[in-house]
Amino acid sequence: MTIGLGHYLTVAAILFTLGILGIFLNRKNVIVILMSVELMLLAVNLNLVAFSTHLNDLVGQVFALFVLTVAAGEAAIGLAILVVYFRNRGTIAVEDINMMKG
Amino acid sequence: MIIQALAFYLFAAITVASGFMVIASRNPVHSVLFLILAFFNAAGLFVLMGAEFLGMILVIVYVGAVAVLFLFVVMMLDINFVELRQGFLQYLPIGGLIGFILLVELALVLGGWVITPAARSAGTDPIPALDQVTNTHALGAVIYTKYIYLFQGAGLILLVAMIGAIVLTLRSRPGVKRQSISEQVNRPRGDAVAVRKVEPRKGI
Amino acid sequence: MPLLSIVTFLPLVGAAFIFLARGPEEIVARNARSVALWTTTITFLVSLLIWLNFDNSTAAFQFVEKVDWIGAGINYHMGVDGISMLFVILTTFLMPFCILASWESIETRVKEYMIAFLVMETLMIGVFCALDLVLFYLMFEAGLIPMFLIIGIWGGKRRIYASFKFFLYTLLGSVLLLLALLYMYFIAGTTDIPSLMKTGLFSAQAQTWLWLAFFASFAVKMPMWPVHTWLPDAHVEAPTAGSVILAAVLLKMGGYGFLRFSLPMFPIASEYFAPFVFTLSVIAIVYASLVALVQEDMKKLIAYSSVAHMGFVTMGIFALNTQGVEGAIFQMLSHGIVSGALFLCVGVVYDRLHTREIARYGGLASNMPKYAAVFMLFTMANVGLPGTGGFVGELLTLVGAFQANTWVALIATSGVILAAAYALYLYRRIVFGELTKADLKAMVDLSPREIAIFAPLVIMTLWMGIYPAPFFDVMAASVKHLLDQHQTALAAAKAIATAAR
Amino acid sequence: MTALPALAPAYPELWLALSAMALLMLGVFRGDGATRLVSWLSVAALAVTVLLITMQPAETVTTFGGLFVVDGFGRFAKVLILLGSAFSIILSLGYIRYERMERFEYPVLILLASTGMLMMVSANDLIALYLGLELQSLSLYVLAAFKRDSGRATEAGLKYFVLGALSSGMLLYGASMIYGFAGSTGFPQIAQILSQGALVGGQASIGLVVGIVFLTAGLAFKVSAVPFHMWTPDVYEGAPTPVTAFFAVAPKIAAMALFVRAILTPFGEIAHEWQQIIIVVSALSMLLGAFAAIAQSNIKRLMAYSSIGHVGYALIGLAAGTEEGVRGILIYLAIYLAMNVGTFAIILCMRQKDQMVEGVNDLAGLAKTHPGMALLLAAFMFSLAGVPPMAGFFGKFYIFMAAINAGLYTLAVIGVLSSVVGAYYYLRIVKLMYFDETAEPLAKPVRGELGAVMTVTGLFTMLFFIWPAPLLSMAATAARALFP
Repeated sequence: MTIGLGHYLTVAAILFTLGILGIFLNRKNVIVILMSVELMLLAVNLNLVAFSTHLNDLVGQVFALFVLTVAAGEAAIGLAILVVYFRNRGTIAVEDINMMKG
Repeated sequence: MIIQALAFYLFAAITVASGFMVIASRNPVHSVLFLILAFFNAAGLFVLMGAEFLGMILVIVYVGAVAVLFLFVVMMLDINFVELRQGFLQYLPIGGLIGFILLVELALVLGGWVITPAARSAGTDPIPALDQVTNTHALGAVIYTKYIYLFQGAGLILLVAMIGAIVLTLRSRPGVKRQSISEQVNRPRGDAVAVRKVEPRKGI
Repeated sequence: MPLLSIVTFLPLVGAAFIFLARGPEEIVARNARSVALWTTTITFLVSLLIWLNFDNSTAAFQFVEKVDWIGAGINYHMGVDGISMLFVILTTFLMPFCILASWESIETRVKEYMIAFLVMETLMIGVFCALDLVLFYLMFEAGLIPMFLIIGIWGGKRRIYASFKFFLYTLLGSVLLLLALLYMYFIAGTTDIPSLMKTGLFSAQAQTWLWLAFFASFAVKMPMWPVHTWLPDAHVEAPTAGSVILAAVLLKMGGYGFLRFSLPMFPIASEYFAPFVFTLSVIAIVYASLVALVQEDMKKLIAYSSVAHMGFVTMGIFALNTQGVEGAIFQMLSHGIVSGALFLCVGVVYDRLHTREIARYGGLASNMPKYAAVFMLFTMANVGLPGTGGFVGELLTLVGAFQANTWVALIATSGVILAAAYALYLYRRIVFGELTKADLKAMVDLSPREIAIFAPLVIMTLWMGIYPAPFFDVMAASVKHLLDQHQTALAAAKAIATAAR
Repeated sequence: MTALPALAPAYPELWLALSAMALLMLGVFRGDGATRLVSWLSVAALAVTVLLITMQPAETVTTFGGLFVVDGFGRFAKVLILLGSAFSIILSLGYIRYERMERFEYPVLILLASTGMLMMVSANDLIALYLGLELQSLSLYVLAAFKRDSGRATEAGLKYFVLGALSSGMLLYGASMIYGFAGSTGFPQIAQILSQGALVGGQASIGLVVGIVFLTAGLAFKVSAVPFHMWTPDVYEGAPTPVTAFFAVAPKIAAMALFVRAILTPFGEIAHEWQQIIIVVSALSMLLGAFAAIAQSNIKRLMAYSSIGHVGYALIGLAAGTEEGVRGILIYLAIYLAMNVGTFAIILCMRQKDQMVEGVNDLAGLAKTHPGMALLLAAFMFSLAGVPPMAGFFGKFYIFMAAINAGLYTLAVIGVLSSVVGAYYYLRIVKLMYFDETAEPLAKPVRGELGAVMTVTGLFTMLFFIWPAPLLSMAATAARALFP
């Protein structure tokens, strides 16, 4: 029972699906949506590192490193927007919007 | 070998389970904690794959910074979480269906994956053997040379994140007392101390 | 000297002058009117130079100008032959009358009105002079903008509905033309019309599709049954001069398009679709005449009569013989003048009473004798009475159609009778009868300005009826060339078909 | 030691990034009072960048180990992007003062976003693509929420952020699959591997196809093509108007250029794998843009749907996948830039009694009160509808030419028919301005620079037909660079 590329890709695929599901299921709760995005990015990183090991190529890890960096920045901006939104509205529910119709 | 497999299954199972709990738990504080757990175990998977540096970074950056930031926001904002849960069940059937289809498709893809030899030989930066060069060293050797462009670009992104966070959330409130060290230090003696002649037995 | 460009862009110069005019509204309006009148008159006089210098003996394009424009085979290419030259003259001839007709009836936003008309004139002349498909399309489509504004701003009660219908119908027709044009460019590597006219460029199957795409555009513009419904609305709501331009020039673009593109470029498809066009034309003639009979609105009645007359034109064109094609061209010219004049006649009484309802009128013969006489002449021309321009065209198209298909000609002849019925019925209800209503009694006869408008039109109508030879001389060579080319192309196609068998 | 990479090809980007930082410092030390100065200096910095780009040699150069490519295609797109950024800074000058959001970070963020866009356009590698995209997106998220005291703006920012992050995630997942199954992240390397027989029986491996699908979905989000367009109307409506103007031009052009390069360079060989997707996306975008806009009463929302439709037209060029198609896209984008900047300049003039208004009906009777503005807006509307002789017609003309040459007849027919439907709602605005009367006319336009911007773009739109050759030949040269 050797653990190969496929195993890691499967874990990543499940995590990615969970991330997308989290976005669609928690349509009101922005914080959980942000966390779901983090899950998706984690899945991508798993993918990249798995491919990197399998292909014996460092580029995948470099890519993953930058994804990590950007994800941190993204989280910061996202939470900042969330905070100003909460200050204006007193809630973080996104669907609570009657000002603009989709 | 068997230990490696066991370790993989342990880490993978916990990662997936806590990933599920992130989106399913009722309390966002719990979500954040499960997110941290997921990150820890993903770091374990990274180490299993030989990407030690990324594993460590994942713990430091995500657990140390991002997750704490999340926790901070969750605790700071006084949010009524009960109403936010509404709609979860409402979307569950359709969402579950979409997720299931997506997963099946991905599984099909991964089941039939073929990496051609051409792709295997395409890599430009082979990973050096771990007993000669550590993973951290190998990454560092390319990031600051070959990928300097990306490194600088990432720096710009962090700059934008910083500007953005400040622009959006920093407010100068009038009437708040602040400490200004330079003002304190530079205050001339005359402002702070007044020498009075005190008459004996009289007080001021 | 680039005569065609001068004629085409002279109105734009006038428009620019009016655009730059500043000052109190009344003075600007007065200046705008006179500048527009002068511009259109000078344009007409200059355009006469084209006719004077025109060489009747050749079918080639004359006064050709070719300048690099977009590149890659798309050039600014202008020129006229015996077919298009007359339409240019028709346009420039009618424009001064349109300006005169709007002299008093347009009171608001005169400056914009005159600019719109002058721009419109440039685009109309451009359509007939363009020898490049892209240039043609540009002028053809751009004409929608000023016409849309003319109907929408200065039109009647339902002007917004009418203007939208006009714009969208025409646009819908012509976007397919655009795709066909691009396909032709792709095959031939150029959009130069003379080069595209060379036979054998397009396979029979391609011709079918291209013909249909062009047909969609021209049929709407013409308009042919069943896509004619925009015309009555647009005519009724447009101001008088707008109706004149619509009926006299814009409708002719469709017929011109058939002659310029469909016949020479897609001869096989034209032959193949001729019965289809015949059917639609005959339906148009009979149906539109019947509908015209029951109209209560003067303009609507004339609009439907236009649809019927255009049916004669398409029938003549697709008869594909000399009489048919020459008759169709002549019919377009005479209809341009006659229908324009009829709309002006409606405009005369509309300016006085502000209604176009036929029932409101009656007995005008007693207090407006001059008007009655003029109206009578144009009604007769509309019916196609010998001695007027209408007769020559209708007769020739019928003769042409008779050679091509007896039944078609036979049914179409009934259209002539119906035309007599609705036109005379209209005339009787307006001009004859008791003059009872007080406001009608107060109406005065034609003013000198109106006489000045009608006199040249009367002369033209009679001239075209009595001595039409100069017009036929101009077009003869070009029509002959067109038909010869058509026959050669058909023969070549048949030869290929038999060889293949 | 490794030699320093050649910096000369990246001078424009370096200059822009450095000047953004310098202006940030200037703003920090001078305070918010210096916003106007910082704005004008930003415009100057953008102008210098354009100059630097035009001074670059004509050939294709790569640097930074092949991560960064400079070619004619990129230069053309970059100039358009920089013009869009410069125009939107100028447009914002009056607005941010009026709406009390005059903070010096605004132009600085636009500069940083522009830097990101230039990086996107020059990206020759999936990692470089991602970083450029994120630099741009993060700046845009902040700009959308820049009016932080307004509920609508922050809501727009939040929505944009959530959907943008989702799309980035999808794009990344696709990128990771492509990396895994092609073995490299560099575009030319991927193309080389694919041509060397990484295809299994003439087909790309299914993992690669899934990667392409996810990548396309992520990019479609960024250009706001159907079915990933949901965020556009809300964000366009909610964001401050100059930010909307910026969103409608520069990022869209950048994303479109990136889309073209990221699809055509690596996957040009396997067009059959992705062409169908692009065709469907393009057709749906055109149709939705045409039909959904009819019912809109807010002009910013209307422009949002209009932009969705226009993306659909531009994507026809990509679906063709030919040099002509790319040329069509570039011409289309250049003209689109002028039309949209002009339209938004006019929207920014819409004021009643010291209050910004955004209703389409507020334009009623404009021809009487502001004849010049009405004429320009009418020209823009006819141009957006693609009626000749306005510039917009030529954009569509070259797009459809590419479609016909590539044999995409159905798509071309859908395109022209939806342009007729689209013409309806553009005409509605002309109708309001020219045919209707108003009870409450708009206030006089306040700022000179808005007038200047709308006049320049308006003249370009109206008079483009007289001498179109320069732009056309530039676009043709630029497109050729992508097909060596």
